[in-house]
Amino acid sequence: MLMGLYNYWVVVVLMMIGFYIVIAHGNLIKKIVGLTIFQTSVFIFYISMSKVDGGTAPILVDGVEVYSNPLPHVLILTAIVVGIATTALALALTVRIKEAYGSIEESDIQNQDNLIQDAHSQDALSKASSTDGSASQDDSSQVKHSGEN
Amino acid sequence: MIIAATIATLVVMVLAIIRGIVGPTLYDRILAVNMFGTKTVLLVSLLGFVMGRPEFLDIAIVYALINFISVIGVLRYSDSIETKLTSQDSKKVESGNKEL
Amino acid sequence: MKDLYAVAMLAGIYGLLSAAFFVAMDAVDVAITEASVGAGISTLLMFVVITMTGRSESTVRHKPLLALVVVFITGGLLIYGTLDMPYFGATDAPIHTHVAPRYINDSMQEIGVINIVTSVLASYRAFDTFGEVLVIFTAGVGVLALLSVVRRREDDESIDSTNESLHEKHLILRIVSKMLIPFILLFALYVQFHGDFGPGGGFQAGVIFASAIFLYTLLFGLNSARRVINQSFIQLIAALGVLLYGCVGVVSLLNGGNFFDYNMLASDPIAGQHIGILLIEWGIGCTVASVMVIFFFNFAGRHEDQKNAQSEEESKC
Amino acid sequence: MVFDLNTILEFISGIFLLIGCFLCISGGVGILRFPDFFTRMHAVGVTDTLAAGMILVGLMLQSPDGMVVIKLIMILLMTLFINPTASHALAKAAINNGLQPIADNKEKNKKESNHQESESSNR
Repeated sequence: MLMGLYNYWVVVVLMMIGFYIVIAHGNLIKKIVGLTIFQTSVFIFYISMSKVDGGTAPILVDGVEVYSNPLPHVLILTAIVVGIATTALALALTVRIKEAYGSIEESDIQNQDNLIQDAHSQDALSKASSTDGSASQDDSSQVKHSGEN
Repeated sequence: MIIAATIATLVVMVLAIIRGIVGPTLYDRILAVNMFGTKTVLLVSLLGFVMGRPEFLDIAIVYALINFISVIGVLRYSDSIETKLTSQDSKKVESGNKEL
Repeated sequence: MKDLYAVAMLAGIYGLLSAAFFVAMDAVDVAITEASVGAGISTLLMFVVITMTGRSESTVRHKPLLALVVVFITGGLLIYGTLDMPYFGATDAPIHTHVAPRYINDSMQEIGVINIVTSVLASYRAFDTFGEVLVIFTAGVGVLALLSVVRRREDDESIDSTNESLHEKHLILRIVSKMLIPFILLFALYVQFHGDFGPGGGFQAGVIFASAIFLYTLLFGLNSARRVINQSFIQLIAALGVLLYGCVGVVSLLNGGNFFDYNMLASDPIAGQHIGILLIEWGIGCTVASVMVIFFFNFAGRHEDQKNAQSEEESKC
Repeated sequence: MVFDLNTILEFISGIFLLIGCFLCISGGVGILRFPDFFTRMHAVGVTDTLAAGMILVGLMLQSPDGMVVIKLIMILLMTLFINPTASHALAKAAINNGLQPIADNKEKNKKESNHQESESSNR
């Protein structure tokens, strides 16, 4: 009877949605949202594992014997608050990236980085050629490669 | 009857989500989120009764409060963005050109 | 969806939905945390950031087909992995046979707290929770390092005037909020102290307390909020919360027990546990509340600074 | 025929819940089908206050002990305070935005400001 596993499938689907957003979208805010979805899918995974048939919330009352497992609740409770803290940190980084690059699209940032690196390697190249007049084309291309790496 | 009410609330939540996805303007979406929040308050109280442990209504109170705060916050920041967005966008393009 | 505002709103709906799901799964403590965090604070922070970074996304996606293939392969493998998992709600799953029965059966004798989640959180796994609180504190420090701005001009009359106009404009909003803010603060304290008997505790109370301050800040402007709650005071409180938590552990160490062994805090083990849990919840509450306030103040402060810089540029032009 | 108190209470609360359900669903259909923002807000207003109130009162009549009733009353009061305030602020923000229309939804805002009169007469 495979239907008893549907909770894990929901988790997997959510997780993959988050994963797809993280790897396929270039916008940093969207990446953070994708991470949040991924995170929540893990929360749901833990919480759904802790559910017991016929059990109630793990707060003791008279006359109830079956409780859900409290341990995953504890882990997820702290994880949620830690999750918002890390999300806030990621958002702060996004703000700084926006201020530094003027964009939060990954491709733009990559382009600007490449431009800066090209400029640096050009500088290095011109320096090398000015100090050492006999620098060959191979050397300069090596310099450029090392700059890119 | 409580179960029927729960199902009705769930149906309305689905409708609100559809409006939130379709919603042409930002305000439609805020409205949908607001309504969704209220329906969640109802759903949480109903679920407490359905599951036989109705003493956990604190969650519903937290929902009601937090929902209000988030709606106000969203309104506040959307207020400030609408007027400045156009000027900022042109400026953004300029500054991007300068940096490049 | 290109409009990032819509994305943020839908993320808020998602948070509400997952919290409702947690209620259905009997995890009331988790639900109350997710309700206060996922629906309120994360949506709000995301909105502030989107206001700063621009609201539209460029449509370019890199290699969506490759990403889709990777996602499907990973998802398929994960689903294949779930075939060996215990069924949903099964009582004999491995997770329910290890330490959970001890928590459920013995915690009443050992800790004396009705809410098992609280006793596990603050007593059995106190060291773990200490680590989490430190992570939150570190995140607060990180946001401070990244976003805190040197306040050059203390008398920002221009900001004040715009905020005045905002809350003059929303008269009803202001009055209702004024009525609600004390209630929210009181409710946060209730959640803090009620953690032993029902859903609640330091994490939730801290977040709710912080949301009351958010509401004040939203309505009356950042500067008046800063006048009410000094930023350096908040930073002090954040550090003091962690310190209080650590001190409880050290005191129990000095009294001859293990680190976070509350039985040593009083002559009676149960009373010692109660004192320990109370103090630790206070530490958690202080740290979480002040770190959340630090987050919001810094994001909003950055936002207002950018706005000011822009208006200055415009006036120069 | 003899009714004891519990049966009567259950019956009354059932009626309340039924009305609440009906209003809920109708408001839900309203938010989906109504043509523009302000009319939708009207539909949401119905579900947020009246339907929520009905369902909460229905639950109150079924609740087992006093603390639950007090909490439900608190939720009810809060719903009655918060939701009209939120919709008021929302409508005000939308109107303000409509008075200074931004580039992409200028047309829509004009339409909305026309509908706003009909909405205010509904109140």
